[in-house]
Parts: sequence; structure tokens; C-alpha cells
Amino acid sequence: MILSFTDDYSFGLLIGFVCILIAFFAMMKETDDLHRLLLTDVIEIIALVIIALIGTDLAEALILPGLVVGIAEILALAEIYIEKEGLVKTPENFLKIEIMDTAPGILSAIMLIYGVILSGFTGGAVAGLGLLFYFLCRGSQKKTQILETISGYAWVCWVVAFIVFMTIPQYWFFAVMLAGTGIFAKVAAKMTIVGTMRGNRDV
Amino acid sequence: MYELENINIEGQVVTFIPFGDIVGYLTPYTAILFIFAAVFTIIALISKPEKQVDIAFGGDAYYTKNVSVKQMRFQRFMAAACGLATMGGVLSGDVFNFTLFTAMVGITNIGIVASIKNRHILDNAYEYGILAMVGTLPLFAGAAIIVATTGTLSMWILFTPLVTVPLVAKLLLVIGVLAEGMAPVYVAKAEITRAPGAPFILMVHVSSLVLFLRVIEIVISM
Amino acid sequence: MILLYILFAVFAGLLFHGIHRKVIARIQTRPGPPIWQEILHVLKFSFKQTWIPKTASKILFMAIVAAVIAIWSGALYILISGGSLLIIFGVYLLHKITEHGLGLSSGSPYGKFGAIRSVISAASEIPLIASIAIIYLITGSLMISDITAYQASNGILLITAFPVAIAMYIIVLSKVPYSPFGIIEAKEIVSGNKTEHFGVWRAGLEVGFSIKTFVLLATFITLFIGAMPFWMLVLASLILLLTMSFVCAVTPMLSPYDAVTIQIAVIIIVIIYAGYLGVMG
Amino acid sequence: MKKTSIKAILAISAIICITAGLFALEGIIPEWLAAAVIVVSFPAFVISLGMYWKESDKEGDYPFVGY
Repeated sequence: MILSFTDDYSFGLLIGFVCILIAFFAMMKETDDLHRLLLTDVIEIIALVIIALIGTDLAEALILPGLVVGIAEILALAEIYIEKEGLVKTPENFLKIEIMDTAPGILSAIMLIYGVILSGFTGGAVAGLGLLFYFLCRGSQKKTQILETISGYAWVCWVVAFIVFMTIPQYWFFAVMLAGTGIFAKVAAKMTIVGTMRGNRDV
Repeated sequence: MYELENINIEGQVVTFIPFGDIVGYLTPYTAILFIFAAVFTIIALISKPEKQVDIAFGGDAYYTKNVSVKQMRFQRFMAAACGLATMGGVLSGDVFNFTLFTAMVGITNIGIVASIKNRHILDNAYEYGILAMVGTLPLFAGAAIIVATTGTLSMWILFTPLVTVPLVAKLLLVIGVLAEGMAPVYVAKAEITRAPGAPFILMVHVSSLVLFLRVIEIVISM
Repeated sequence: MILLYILFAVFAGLLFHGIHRKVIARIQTRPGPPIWQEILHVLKFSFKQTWIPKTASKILFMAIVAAVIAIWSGALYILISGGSLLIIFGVYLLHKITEHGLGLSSGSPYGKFGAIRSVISAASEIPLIASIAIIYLITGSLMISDITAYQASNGILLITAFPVAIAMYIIVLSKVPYSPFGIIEAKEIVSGNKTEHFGVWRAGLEVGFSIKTFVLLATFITLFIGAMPFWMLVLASLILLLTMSFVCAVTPMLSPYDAVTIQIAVIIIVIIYAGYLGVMG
Repeated sequence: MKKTSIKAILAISAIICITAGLFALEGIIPEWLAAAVIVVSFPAFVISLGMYWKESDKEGDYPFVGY
């Protein structure tokens, strides 16, 4: 199957396997722990590439969970790396640009409104970016727990919407709206959390 | 009513849980695995960790290691998550769901061992983590090749003689599960055995072997 | 009916252990204990004062004993009712987990070493499951009833699938007491993972292990020679055990490294055989 | 555990084992169900039997903490 280059899929798969070989060879040669962590990310990406080769809507649905798993693992590993190397010092001077003092309010307001209009995943990403920018510039002394709570409830909305889809499909419109809102709040909240990570003690 | 086409391998379906078009099922074989995983999850939930007896070198003294409550809570949570992921993997009737549950088992396994703040254990937990991450490549690649060649991920269709699954995909799936489940590596890196908390550490082993047994069933049936 | 089978398997298994010890002793020109020694052992252990070590993880310490008995009783039922072979070898691997938990639960360093060694042997035995795949390739079924039916019409698998039989023989051999592969209870680590289980717990373990011995021997006979009346099955298991007693008597206990190496060598033979079968179609 | 509760476990598990076996013989319950029930209750029977014979009322030992 791999040896016939008659179709794009086999050819893509061949390229994928070549990438795998290169990545594994690098993995084998590398001895530094941090570099190996980065290389595993390369390997994750190749896994996603091979899923993407399917080239249908299904691939899109499969990449997302694959990506989530990959990110979760790399976060866990980074945490272990920090712990085992005893890296606790935080950077002192964190990103100082002038625009960050003048523009955040208006920019993030525009993005937030546009995001709400778009709604769904993309809207969430846009609104989240706005909020991220705001918090990145202004900082926040408040606890991020409220954001996490919102994110949790958004997740619940999303799951409930799915259960509605599966059990009572005639209410699909309600479910679509619920899922759209849920994913919007979820993505926005998640991105905002990134914005609050300034290496402060309250994070 | 869902029925497996080939009942020569593990017997007739005992029960199935239709969830949309993804239908989880239990045969006598997977039911035993499921119950086993469930029992050990419950044991991990209700039992306290043991106090490891250790020898102080250079003297005759022995001492016992105590596990702090905070650390025990974390380990217990991870062990429970690991048990749930294992049960999910056993129950799953869809190859991609199975791989996702396997990947989740990998993450929780790292969590169980990494909660102990000991340089040696963390070093080894890190090595496992790298291996588990590398393991997601064959795992997902196996599932992806299956869906690309057969057009489906549902085991109900894959197990029928109508579709042939390429050998490469089967091999990748098995390699992926072996790399995610840590039991084989668990011994090669004996340092990890310094980690106290027997009921939770045992979940590492339970999840690896149970998922391995499940993937054997999947691969033989396909 | 199943209850009677279990009770029979307990006593037959304990008697098998006793005969095993006796034969080993005679080959090594020692008088050896009486053959019912293991039954007496179990009774002795169950009459001893029992508690749980203070360092142990209590629930795990108790539950693991019950788990050993439960999984092998289940395997016995599967064997008798002609269920799936996959289940029996699933139980075989689940037994590894109980061995592991047995050693870890007490907190004793000796038990822990035994537990680690049990996982070492798992690393090499896992691929032996490949031999089950070969049986499936040959007979087209994994149901024990179908496999015996196949043998009735196509000749016994002991001859037609000899390499698989060797692999299974080593699987069973590594689980009998005093086996050269029994690295988990080598004397340099006291009693390995059983060290801290005394009194009732030890008696329970011995009951579980006796069912295990009976089930594994009977599975081998059923799998490679075929169906037979129950008394003949017991007799054939005994003869199989005697061959193993001979092996155990003349071989020293291997070091963990050597044990794993030999098991891996057997796996390679099986895999080559699988390749050969694949090529020949 | 108290002696009485062990006695209770012993009696209950023995009764469950025997009734399941008899019911399966009579065909009241399917054989696999009887097997499942026996698999669960038989270990309880074995262990409680041993504990009934000789269980200490004392606490466990304490770890040896050096000379």
C-alpha cells in the first residue's frame, strides 16, 4: 500500500514516514532533556499530519482531540521538568511596549463585540484574543478562579448540547445555540487565562 | 440489536451502550477486564497508601516513609482518572476513542508517579512522559491509517470480514499501546519503585495490562 | 456444579504441588515431604494467628488475596464451559497484576523486589500472546470448544503446531512452584512478594495458586491434545506436571536477566514460526 | 473486624455459593450467572473461614526501627 505512489494518500504517507524516521533519529541522538521535550512536540505534529492526510471532515474532528492530548502531555512534562530541575525563578522584565499602555481598552472592546457577533469557535477565539490582549497589558490582581468557573460551565453547556443532539434531535436549534454559546465562552475564557499569566504570584 | 459478526474470538456481546453512532459494548472477555479495572479503581479510592519500609545504608536502622495527605489526594485523583480512562478504553466500540483513552491513561500514569517530589522519581517520570508522548504517534497513526483505508473507525464494521485492515495499522496500534502503557518500561527504570503509594502505583500496572489485553482483542478481531 | 469443580481444583492443585515437591526431592535424592504436605500447609496457615502489618495498605493487602482466588475460579469456569481462550490468557496477565499488588501492598522491601521481578517477567511474556494469535490463524477460532473440535478432525495441535506448544509450555512452566523462571520468589529475596502475607492471607493465596496450577495444566492439555473425560484430563495434567517437575529438579533458579533472555528467545522462535506460517499461507 | 461479623460473612458467602450452585443445577438461573456469583463469594468464603478459625483481636505489629 505504501509502495504504490499512484494516489496522493500513499505519497503523503510516505513523506510522513520519512518525517517520522528523521524525528526518531533526532530523538535518539539528543541527550539534553529540554531539547528532547521540544522534539517530542515535533513527533506529535507528525501524528497530527498523518491524521490530516485522511483529508475529510472526519480528519478535522480527529485532529482536535489529538491536539488536546498532545498539549496536555507537553504541559504535564514541562511541569515535571520545571519541578525536577528546580526552576522557580520568574523573569523580572516581562514584555514592555508602549502600545500596551495606550491601546488595550478600545482594541479589546472592538474584538469582543466582533467576537460576540461571530459566535461559536471563531467568535470565541476573536473575543478571547481581545480579552487576552487586555489582561496581558493591564494585568489582573483578581483571582483567575472565576474564569475557570466560567470555562467549566461553558463545557457543561457544550456537553448538554451534545446530549440533546443525541437524545432529542427535534430540539436541534436550541442545542446549536447552546453549543455555540458554550464553545464561545469556553474558548474566550481559556484564552483570557493565558492573558493573566504574567508570572505574578497570584497566578 | 447489535451483534458481533465473528463470535469465535471472545463470545457473544453481553451488553452494549449506544451513544449516537458510537456504540460501546462488552463481551464476556471485555466484561472481565472492565470489572477487574473497576475493582482496582475502587480499591485505589478507598485504601490508604502503605508505609514503605526502607533501609538506611551504613547502619542497621530501618525507617518508614510516610505519604502526606496532599500527595495522597493527588495520587488518588490521578489513579481514579486512570481507572476511568481504562474502563472507557475497555468499553469503547470505536478505534479512535480507544486511542484517546489510551493516551489519557498515559497522561494519568505520569501524574501518578510524578506527584512524588524526589529527584530520582521525577527523572524517571520524565523519561516515561517522553515515551508516552512518542507513543501517541504510532497510536494515532494506526487509527488514522485504519480510517483512511477502510473509511470507518467503528469496531462493529471493522470486525466483519468485509473490510481488511492493513497489517501496518494493526502493528502501529499495538506499538502505541505498549508505549503508552508503562508497565514494560516500568521495570526497566527501577528507580520509579521508590515511589510510595501502592494502591495508586498499582493502577499504572492495571491500566497498562488491561489496555494491552484489549488491543490484542481488537487486533485479532480486525 | 462449578462449585464442585472449584473445590476439586483446590484439592487437586494442592496435591499436585505436593507431588511436584516429592518428585523434585526424589530426583535430587532426598526423601521429600509427603504428597499431602501442601494441604497440611494451607490448614496450618489458616489456623495461625493473623493480623495485617501496620505498614501495609490494609484494603489492598486483603483484596489482593481475594482477587487471586476470584480470577482463577473464573478461569476454571471458562475452561470447563469451553469459553474463549483469550479470557484464560487475559486472566494469566491479570495474575501478574495481583502478584505485583501482593508485593507492593505490604511496604516490605522484599515484597517490593518480588513485585518488580514479576513485572520484569511480564515484559517478556506479553509477546507470548502472539502464540494465541497463531492458534487463531490455524484453527480459525479462539473458543476452547472449537479448538478441541478442530483437533478431533485435524489432528492434535501438539504435533501440528509444535513451536506454539513449546511457548505455552514455558508459560505454564514459569508459573509452577520451584520453576527456573520463578524469579519472583527466589530465596535471595526471602519469599518474594509473598513474604508479608502470613496466616490466613497465605492460606488464601495457596488456595488461589492451587487453582491456578490446575487451570494452567488443564488448559495446556485441552489446547494441545484435545477434549477428554475429566478423569483423563486430571491424569494428563499430572503427567504434564511430572515433566515440569523434572525440569524444575535439574535446573537451578535462573537470575532475572537469564530468565528474561530465555523467554525472549522463545518468543523469537514463535515469531519466526508465525512468519513461516504467514509465508506458507 | 469482630468475630461476629466474620461469622456472618462466612455464613452468608457459604449460603450464596451453595444456593447459586443448586439453582444452576435446577436451571432456575443460567449457569454463567451462578459462576459469576460463586467467583465473587468463594474468595470471601475462603478468607472468612480462615479468619473465623483464628483471627487475632490484637492490633498489627509495629515496624522495626533499628537497634
